[in-house]
Formats: sequence, structure tokens, C-alpha cells
Amino acid sequence: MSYIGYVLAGWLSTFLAFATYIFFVLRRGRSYSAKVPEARRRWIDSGSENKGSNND
Amino acid sequence: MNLSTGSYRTKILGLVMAASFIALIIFAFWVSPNDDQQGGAVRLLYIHVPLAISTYVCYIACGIASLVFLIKKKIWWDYIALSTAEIGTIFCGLTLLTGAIWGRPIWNTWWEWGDVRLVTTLILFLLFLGYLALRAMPSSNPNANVRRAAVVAIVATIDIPIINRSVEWWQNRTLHQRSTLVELKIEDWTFFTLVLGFLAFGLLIIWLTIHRFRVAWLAGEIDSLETELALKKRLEESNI
Amino acid sequence: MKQIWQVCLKDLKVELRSRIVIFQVLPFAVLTIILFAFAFEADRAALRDYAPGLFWVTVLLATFLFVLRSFSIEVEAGAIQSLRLSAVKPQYIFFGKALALFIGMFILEVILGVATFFLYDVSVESPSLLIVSAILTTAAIASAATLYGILSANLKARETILPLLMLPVLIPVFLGAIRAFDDALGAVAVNGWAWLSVLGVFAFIYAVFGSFAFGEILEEVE
Amino acid sequence: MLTSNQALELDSAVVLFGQFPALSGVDLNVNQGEIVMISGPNGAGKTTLLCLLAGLVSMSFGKGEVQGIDLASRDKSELYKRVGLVSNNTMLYEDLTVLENLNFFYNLFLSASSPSNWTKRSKAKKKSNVNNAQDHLENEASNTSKELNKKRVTSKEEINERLKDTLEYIKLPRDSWKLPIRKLSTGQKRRVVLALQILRRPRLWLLDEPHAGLDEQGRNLLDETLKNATQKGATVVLASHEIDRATQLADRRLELKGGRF
Repeated sequence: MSYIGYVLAGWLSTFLAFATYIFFVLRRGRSYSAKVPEARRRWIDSGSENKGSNND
Repeated sequence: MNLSTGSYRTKILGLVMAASFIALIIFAFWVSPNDDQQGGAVRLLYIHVPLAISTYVCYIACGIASLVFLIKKKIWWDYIALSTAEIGTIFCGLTLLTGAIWGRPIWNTWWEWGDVRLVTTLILFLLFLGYLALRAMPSSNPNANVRRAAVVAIVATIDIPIINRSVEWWQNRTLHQRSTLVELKIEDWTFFTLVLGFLAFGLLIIWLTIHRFRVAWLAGEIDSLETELALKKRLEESNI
Repeated sequence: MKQIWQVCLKDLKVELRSRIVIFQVLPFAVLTIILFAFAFEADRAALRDYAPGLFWVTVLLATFLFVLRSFSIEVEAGAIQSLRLSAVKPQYIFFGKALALFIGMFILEVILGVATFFLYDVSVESPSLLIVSAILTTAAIASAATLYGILSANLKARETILPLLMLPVLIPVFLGAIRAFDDALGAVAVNGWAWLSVLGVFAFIYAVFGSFAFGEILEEVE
Repeated sequence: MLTSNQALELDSAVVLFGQFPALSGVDLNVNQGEIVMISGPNGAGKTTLLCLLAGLVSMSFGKGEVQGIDLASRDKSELYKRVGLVSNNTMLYEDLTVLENLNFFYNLFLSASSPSNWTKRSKAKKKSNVNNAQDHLENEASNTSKELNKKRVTSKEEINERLKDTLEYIKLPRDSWKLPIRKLSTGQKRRVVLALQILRRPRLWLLDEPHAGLDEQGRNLLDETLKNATQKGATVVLASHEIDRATQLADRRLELKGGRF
């Protein structure tokens, strides 16, 4: 495969940027959630779950 | 206590998205063939092109949400505008980056001023950096700041066609692949991989926007909780 | 209509009284033109070729200072509140201020143009194109700048946020103005007249959208 | 809705500046022709209250009506025509002279409130159809606009004459008429602001610390002006620290504290 270095650089930087951004969004969400009562977070399902983290 | 901004549905969405990205990687690197002219560099386009399209989708969504916000004055629309602007700007930066990485081996330059889409995207990037800078400013009157931001976003969105047209006239030539999908005979798997890329990025936009929206919502709720507290304090003050 | 004219005259009068633009912005613009000459190592041919671009860069920088000034007089002692309380429609204030900005900018451009003419040794091939494109460009810049002026009017960091917001938006106008001047000065063989449509469309969109958005933002200015 | 002799009404009005509630639930009822004085410690929300009544600040919660106009309405020009605000700021152009400032704002006010614009007139009509109970207010409004219309017909010389009369009345020394506002003393600035409001003849006067910075002569002048205005049916709301002075003048005194009465 030609230009493999360029291709990998492009893909890796993209995924790295996504991962960083997603990490910060989710973390911010968690720290904010702690300050808001559950009743005011509409998307929370009644069932008990523990983790909702995702990756790309 | 459940602290995540995710819900049952977003988790499923997230899983589908993750699967589609894994599929995209497999197709992009192993299934799809090398291009006759570009060789392996074509594999960069599987993210570059969806990134570029996603940028425009996000920015247009931001413009529309801002317009609706100004008319309806419902704060959710502003949250959507903020979310899509932020996500779009990340996409936009990555579009420029992957474009530059692609351009280096193929055009033999990191940056090409003669290309319309490149220059247009750069200007858009600058416009929305301004928007995010405005939003990041601490303000004594958040209400006013939100409206200002909405106006800026609408202007930026209206500007997309004007900028595109003027840059095109300015350098009346373009290096970009003119609608590769039509002109060149594209291998089936290449086409399929591109479609897969659009799908994966579409899911990513939705998933990210939902989460970012919820973060904005939480920030808004914290604000209103603080306001309630301040109001209570103020009332006590007046009862003394 | 009368109110637009009243607001415009007021702006011009304040300017004539305080003389900030005449004694500070204009010299700054001429200074920039001179600095460009140094940057190009006084290469006559290069300066002549790039005169349109250098001229409009200078105008954009001057616009930025001009707009800051135009709105700092409004918020200085809260006069903008009196404007609102005069029951004038925000659109009229917008057009009044934009018109004043247009007139002031145009005078500045004329003086700056004369300076460029002598310092950069340019020749004018098509005066009519030069004047028409300058008018349209100034109209476009003035209307966009007025909108961004009110946007940043009472922000603490207005000196830094205003160029960041305003300059990217003005890029299409900038490109058009340069190409039109290229043709008018005979620097580059392009069809400058075609660019007038971009300038005109831009001016129109900003005048219309700006006049509506102005009211939205004026409501929140303290 | 306001009854016939009510000038303004606020119903648990809350004004937020960011997270800070400057007003935390204000109920206020003022009758036509009344002089109401509002006192209270610094930061109690007096200035905000006046700005709210003038339509410069918008309410976050609550209801309010001033001179028959809903404070939540988007087009506030009808409200602006009827209120006169004397604030701590001069709200004038510092570089223009006294005469130029007054000329500009007065002329602008006249041309903005002239009913020659037919859309405005039809709007006013629509409003009165909706609210029959407010007919008297509308009548009053059309009276004032007729008056204004008459004024509009008046020539430039007459407007100048009126300006000069007003400046004479507030006893601003003649040699300062052609000075830029920047060069006036605080008391003189106050007088100019007052002169503008006298020219505008508002239905509702809103004054923020009007006595501050004025000498004895100026204060007497101010009191006289306000009394004259109320005799002609105008209403006055003033915020002041000088309780003695203001209680002499006011019919009623209200204590604002923590953004509430």
C-alpha cells in the first residue's frame, strides 16, 4: 500500500481528536450531572444502569 | 447514582456507530482497492470526504437552529446551535488537516490557495472560531450573549454560498476532484466504503450532538438552580 | 427616513467634534500604506501590482478602528439608551449609523487613494469602475461593520473580539474589491465589472439582515 | 389590566442579571398623578426597577403594564414615547454641546413619535379595538400625539425657542449652552438631562437619585417641575436616598430591600 504513512497519520489524528473530544464531553457531562437532581435530567431511564460510556 | 449523559437509546446508537466505524476501518484498509492514480492515498478520502460533508451539515444545522432560536426564543435551540457549532468546528479542523495530509503526496503541497473548497473551508473555520470565542466569553448578561451568538451563526451560515462563489471567482480554477463519483469510474468497493463513511459519520454527528446537547442542558440547569438559590437568598435578605 | 438622516448627521457631527478619525485613524491608515512600501522594499513594480490588495487591507484595518469609535460614543455615557428611549425604530438607527460610517469611510478611502496613487505610482485605467466598486464595497463593509459594531458594543473584550468576528465575514468583499480594483487600475487582466454583483449581493444581504438583527441585539445592550 | 386611574402595575416582577436577581418579585401599583418615592440601601434594585419601568430591561418572570402597555411586548416604542428616564448616566453625547444634544434628541423624538406614519396609527387603532377598557388611555395617547403633531409642524425656530426657554427655566448659565457635555459639572449635566425630559413631557417620570449633585436652587427647581408635571396628570416614580427631601415631595414612600418591597 503506497503512502501508508500519510494515510495512517490522517486516520489516527482524526480518531485521536474524536476520542479526546468525546472524553471531555462525557466527563463534563458527568461532573455537571452530579450537581443536578435526577428529576431534572429528562433522559435518565427509570431502570438502574451504571455505565454509559461509549467509544467510537 | 447514574451520572452519565447517555440513555438506553443513545447507548444503542453509540454501539451501532462504533460498529459502523469498525466496519469502515476494515473496508477502507483491507477490502477497498488502491486507486489507479492516487494509490493508497485514496484511503484518506474515506474520512476526508465524510468529514467535509459533516462540517457543512453541522454548520447549516447551527445556522437553522440559531434562526429558530431568535424567532421562538426557546433555549433548546440555542443548545443545539452551540453543540453543532462545536462539533462542526472539530470536523472542520480535521477536514483541513486530512486535506493537507492528502494534498502533500498527491498535489505535492500541504496547502493549495488555488482550490476553492479548501479556501472556503478555511474561511468557515475562522468564522466559527469567532463564534465559539464569542460564546466562551464570560458575560454579565448571558441572555444577551446568546442572542449575539445566534446572529453571528446566522451570518456565518448565510455567508457559506457567498464565500464559495467569491473564492471560486477569485481563483478561477480548481484542483479538487470534480465530483469524483460521476467522472471517474469508481470501483464498487470504493463507492461502498464512501457510503459507509457517510453513514458512520452521520451516526457520529447525531450521537455527539445528543451528548453535547445534554451537557449544555445540564449547564443550563445548574445556572437555573443557582438562580433559584440566589433568589431565595435575595428574598431572605428582603425579609430581615 | 428623516430619522435615519438625523442619526447619521449626529454621528458625523460627533466625529467632527472629537476628530479621532481625522487625527488618529487616517494617519494610521497612511502609516500602514507606508509600512507596506517598506515591507515590499519599495519595489515599484510589486507595489503597483499589489496596490489594490494593500489598499483594501488598510481600509479593513481602518474600518475596524472606525467602528469601534462609532459605537464607543454610544456606550460612553449611555447615549444609546437615550436613542432607544426616543422611540426610534432600531432599523433607522442601523441605517443611520451605517450611512454615517459609509460617508466617513468613503472620505477616508478618497484620501487614502490619493496617498496610494502617489506613493505606489499606480495609474487609473477605468475611473468609473474604480468609483462604482469603491461605493459598493464601502456600502457592504459599512453595513456589515455596523452589525458587528453593535454586537460587540458593550463587551469588555470588544477590541479583540470585533476583528475576529468581522474580518472573516468581510473576506468575500475583500476579494471582490481587490479584483475590481485590479481591473480598474489595469494591474491584472480580469473582469472587474463581474465582481460588482458579489459586492452588491453582499451589501444587500447585510443591509437587510443587519437592520433586523440590529434590533434583536439593541434590546440587550445596557 | 390597568384600571382608569392606574399608571402602572407590576406583578411579582423578577429581573435577572445572569444568575443575580436584581429584582426578586416586585409588586407595585401606582396611580395616575402620584409621586412615589422608592428608597432602600445600595444594591436593593432601585435602578433596575426604574430601567424595567422604562422598558430598557426585560423581565425574567412576572407581569407588568406601564401606561397601558404590556412590558413583555416586543415593540416598545409606544412605551418609550410615554416615559422619561433621568438616570445616573447622562445618556448624552459627551462631545456634542448642550444645544446640539437637546436638539438632536428632541427632534428625533418628535419625528419618531409623529403619527404621520400610517402603520403606527393603524397599530394604535388595533390595540384600542382589543382593549376597550383602555380607550381613555388611547385617547390620551392620541391627544398627546396630536399635540406632538402640532409641534412637528412647528418650525425650526420655534423648536429652538422652546429649547432656549427650557434652558432658561432650568437656569443653566447661557455661556455653557455651547459647551460640550464633557466640560459641564455634574450638576449642570443633571440639569441638561432634566431639560430634555421637560421638553419631552413624559406621562411617566422615572428619576434615579435626581437630587444628587444638584444645589439647593436646582433641587427646588426639580421639585417644582415634578409637581407641575403631576398637576398635568403625569406620574412620578423616583428613587432617592434623601428621605427628608423626597418625603416632602412624594405622596408615598416605599422601601426596596433585597429586590423586593
